[in-house]
Amino acid sequence: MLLITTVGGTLLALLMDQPFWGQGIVRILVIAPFFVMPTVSALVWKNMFMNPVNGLFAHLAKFFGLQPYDFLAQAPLGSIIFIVSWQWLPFATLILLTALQSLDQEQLEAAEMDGAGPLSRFFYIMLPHLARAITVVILIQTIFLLSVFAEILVTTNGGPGVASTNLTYLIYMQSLLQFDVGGGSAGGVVAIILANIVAIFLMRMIGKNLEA
Amino acid sequence: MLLITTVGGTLLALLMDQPFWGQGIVRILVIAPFFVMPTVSALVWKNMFMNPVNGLFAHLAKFFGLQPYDFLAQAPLGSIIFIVSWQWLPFATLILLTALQSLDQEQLEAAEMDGAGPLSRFFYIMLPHLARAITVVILIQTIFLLSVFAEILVTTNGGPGVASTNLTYLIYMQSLLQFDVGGGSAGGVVAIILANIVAIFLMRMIGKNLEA
Amino acid sequence: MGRITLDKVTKSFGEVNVIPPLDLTINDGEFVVFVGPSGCGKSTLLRLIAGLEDVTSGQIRIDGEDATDMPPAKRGLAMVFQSYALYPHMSVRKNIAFPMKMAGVPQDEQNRRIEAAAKSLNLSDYLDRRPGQLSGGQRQRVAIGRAIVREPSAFLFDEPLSNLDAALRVNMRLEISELHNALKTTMIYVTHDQVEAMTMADKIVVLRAGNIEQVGSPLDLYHRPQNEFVAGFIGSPKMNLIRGAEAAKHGVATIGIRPEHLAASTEGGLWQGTVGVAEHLGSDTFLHVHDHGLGDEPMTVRVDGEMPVRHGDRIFLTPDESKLHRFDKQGLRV
Amino acid sequence: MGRITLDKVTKSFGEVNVIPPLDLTINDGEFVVFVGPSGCGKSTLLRLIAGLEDVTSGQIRIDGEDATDMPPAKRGLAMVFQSYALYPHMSVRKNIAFPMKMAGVPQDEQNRRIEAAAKSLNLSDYLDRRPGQLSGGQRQRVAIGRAIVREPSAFLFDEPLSNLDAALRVNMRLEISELHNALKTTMIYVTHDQVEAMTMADKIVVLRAGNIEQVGSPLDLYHRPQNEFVAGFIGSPKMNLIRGAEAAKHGVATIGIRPEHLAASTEGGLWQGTVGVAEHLGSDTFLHVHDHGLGDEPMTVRVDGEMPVRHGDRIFLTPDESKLHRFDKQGLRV
Repeated sequence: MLLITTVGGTLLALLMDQPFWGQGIVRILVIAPFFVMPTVSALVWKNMFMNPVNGLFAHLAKFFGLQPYDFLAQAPLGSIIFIVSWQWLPFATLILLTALQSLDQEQLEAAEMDGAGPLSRFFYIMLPHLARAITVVILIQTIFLLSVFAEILVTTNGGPGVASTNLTYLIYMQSLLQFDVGGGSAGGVVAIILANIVAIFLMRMIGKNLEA
Repeated sequence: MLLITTVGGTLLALLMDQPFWGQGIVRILVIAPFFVMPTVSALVWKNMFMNPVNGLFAHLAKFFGLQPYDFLAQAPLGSIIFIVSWQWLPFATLILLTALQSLDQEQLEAAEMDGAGPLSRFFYIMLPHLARAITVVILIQTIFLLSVFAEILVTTNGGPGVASTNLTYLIYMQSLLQFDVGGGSAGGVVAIILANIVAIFLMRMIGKNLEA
Repeated sequence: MGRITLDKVTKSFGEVNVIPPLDLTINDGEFVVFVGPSGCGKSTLLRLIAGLEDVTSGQIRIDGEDATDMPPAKRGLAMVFQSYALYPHMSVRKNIAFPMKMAGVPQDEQNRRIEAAAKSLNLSDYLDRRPGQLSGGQRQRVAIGRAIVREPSAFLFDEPLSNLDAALRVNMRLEISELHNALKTTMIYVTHDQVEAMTMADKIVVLRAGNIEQVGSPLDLYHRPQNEFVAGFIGSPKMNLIRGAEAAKHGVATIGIRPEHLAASTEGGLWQGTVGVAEHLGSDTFLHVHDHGLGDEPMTVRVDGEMPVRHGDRIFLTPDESKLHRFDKQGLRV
Repeated sequence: MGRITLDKVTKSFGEVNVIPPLDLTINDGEFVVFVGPSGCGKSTLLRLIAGLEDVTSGQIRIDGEDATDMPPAKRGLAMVFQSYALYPHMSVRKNIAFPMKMAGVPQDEQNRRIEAAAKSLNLSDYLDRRPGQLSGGQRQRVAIGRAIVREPSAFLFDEPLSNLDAALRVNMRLEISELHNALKTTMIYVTHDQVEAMTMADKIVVLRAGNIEQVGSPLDLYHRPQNEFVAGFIGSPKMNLIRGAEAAKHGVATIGIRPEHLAASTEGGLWQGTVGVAEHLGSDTFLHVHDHGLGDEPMTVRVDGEMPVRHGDRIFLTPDESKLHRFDKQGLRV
């Protein structure tokens, strides 16, 4: 689930980068969802778009003569991935956009003079330049996705079954809903260790960035 | 609550900056809490440190012959502020540290030659240089603190009464626990607007940063 | 072949007209330098020729063929950028090979050309390094190497030496001149430094505000500047320009005399003044003379070898009448 | 007063010995230039004098008083940094006032000094701007203004002109020289550019790897370089150094002849070779002569005015015997 979200988000952000170069207002609109609180966004999605009776998607589906689809019940994991991606896409976009803008324009022009078409320029010049930024995005998202909590609680409550339960939610359930404090704490320690392993990689990256 | 946390965090981070210059390992340790998931951190604090029976603080208090203190029950707001500050301090530290390192060393040396002591250097050279970074930190924290959700749920469940309830938690309670979807949605919209007003200021800042 | 013709070329950025209609012919094998103060449009002109900017109107012909709407890669020109514009994630070898890879040159041929370029540019030992591990001069050479292997019909240089220090700049200047002597390929070189222009060019194009002020060989420009701007821009130290009564004696608005065409003496002469700063270089002495009554600017005099004068000394100056430049009210040569 | 004495000063960074024991005396009112290739320790030496670095051993005396352990502000020296080091959030006026504010100078006196400095540096119109709104040359002047108002016993300049372009550099060089003529204050100036050193200095200190290679006036260094390093470093273009059989004829390991002391002729002379690159500056012509049989390096010749030779022409060179420099095996002057 984490991998799908991050890779998907990264690719989408990369594609989205192209037309937005330097267009301030569009940029703010794109970045806005990032500042919407997780709980709020989950609620909004749940009630306004995906609700099988009153949701916008249901209305749309009806409009096209299709059966309304109870997204959260039928495809809980897919829905959550969709919501979380929607929230994190701007973050990836912002970081990759900054990275792209730091690319020396003369390098692109040199490649153009050297006979590289738009596709070659993207693969030979831009992608290597973005490599580090992409890694940072993936790492940061991994850490935060480990703790996607609010969305799960509000939308699916971990269900049906454990189909959309992740580590954080598991800890929450263990320790508070089932009052198994020991198991919860153990899970918490595991989570901290996991997060810190990723964090160490991330710090190394940022350290390299600061040096460069 | 928001103001106390952010200003407190900022000042603490500024003080913490000084000794950590360039010391990689110390830096990682300082930044680690930032990557611990909110739920986990809240749980750890609740059960391991502040629990009146088994918590570390209770043991400490007993060791000094004092009455164990049930932090979360007696001072819910203070405890939450403490936990959240502990989580966000590294973030402020990281941003301010980067800003400090971007300060031209020759400017400090010039001020030293000009007869400015350490205190004058801090107020006349460093603080103006950090002004923008401090604003960014305050804005970002404001946005995220609006949505401190997990901590509240896990530690105090918004209580006692509504002493530690903030906007996000209010929405959660309204819409899910009391099944008042309308009120919850309204709250959600208010929250989104609030966040976006702050976000616009933030974007302007970042925009200026990119230009400079 | 590398004959480039610009025919009534103009360029506007929005409302701003950067280059008014401009005609220019660059012959095959020539070393042409575009020189002018910053903002004079010299880089824009080079980028128009390269195809990195589109012309607003007019025609660019390369070897007689209309290249106005050709993409940059098809024009057969190679460019060396001010920032070198090397690809930081590729080794020197891959950097040099990149244009050939894009053009689909066979691997054997690629290797042959890389070896030849690396040898002639003293880069053979660095082929497997990254650009980040090289010094400024070496990066410059890699950028030139990347241009050479394309075997272009003309090289375009955009202020290639401006990021190097003084000593290295002199060396690279010589290397580029030697490269031109060896390859005999057309080269177009943009700089704001008139010394670079004078030492390297077959033909100098002096630009100001997008207009061509004068086109000619370095010695043409030195001996017969067409106007005051060229007179003041070419030559180091700058020509002394004198207005007012003294110029009126010669029947013109302004007279100009180069520092090396003024004779200095402590005994007597046509003009007199006091020595301000005296720069003793050993091979020459430059005197900056104040209070000469000919204007507000100090006059500069060049004396061969040494002259034992100090700050505040009285000095007499006599111009070489045959080397006097005369300009009318519009600043044009008389 | 501004007499600075360095007595057996050394500086190590960890294990690396940057400055071996070094003695130097700078007299009151002198313009001293530290010059040398990058990494020679010239900036470190300046920072030791400023007090921004601590000496490892030895003593620094300012006007006879031991200043070795004094904090920078107490030494009465003012420094102009390479990056100018202006305070970006303060106006020009506040920048200039800052050292006086720190020293507690009364407001009236502050204003008087600011006005005087701004007037002499042509900054009066810019006092309320921020440094970010100024050009490079103006920023440079603000940095100098901030130094002047402190009325220091000596000015320290750390490569102050390296961020300016060629034309502006020549102007600022003159302005700093004029400032020294006007103030008569001790100035210590660090640069890697030997032309700046030659034109500005009363006394040049040539450094290599932390060692003083030679101390002397510009003309001392030009006429009597103590060793091959100084001979090659001072003078532009560089001195031609010839080793082997030709030098043996003079009974030494190396002989050196400056480009301006070689006579060039197309008819006949002592040595012969072919012209490589010919740089025609108008006032002079620099010829780079290859295949002269005297070594691998091309010889450089300076000819006054013009000489109508081209790439590949045969040319004869005759050195002025009285201007020949002779060096032994250790590279020391004989």
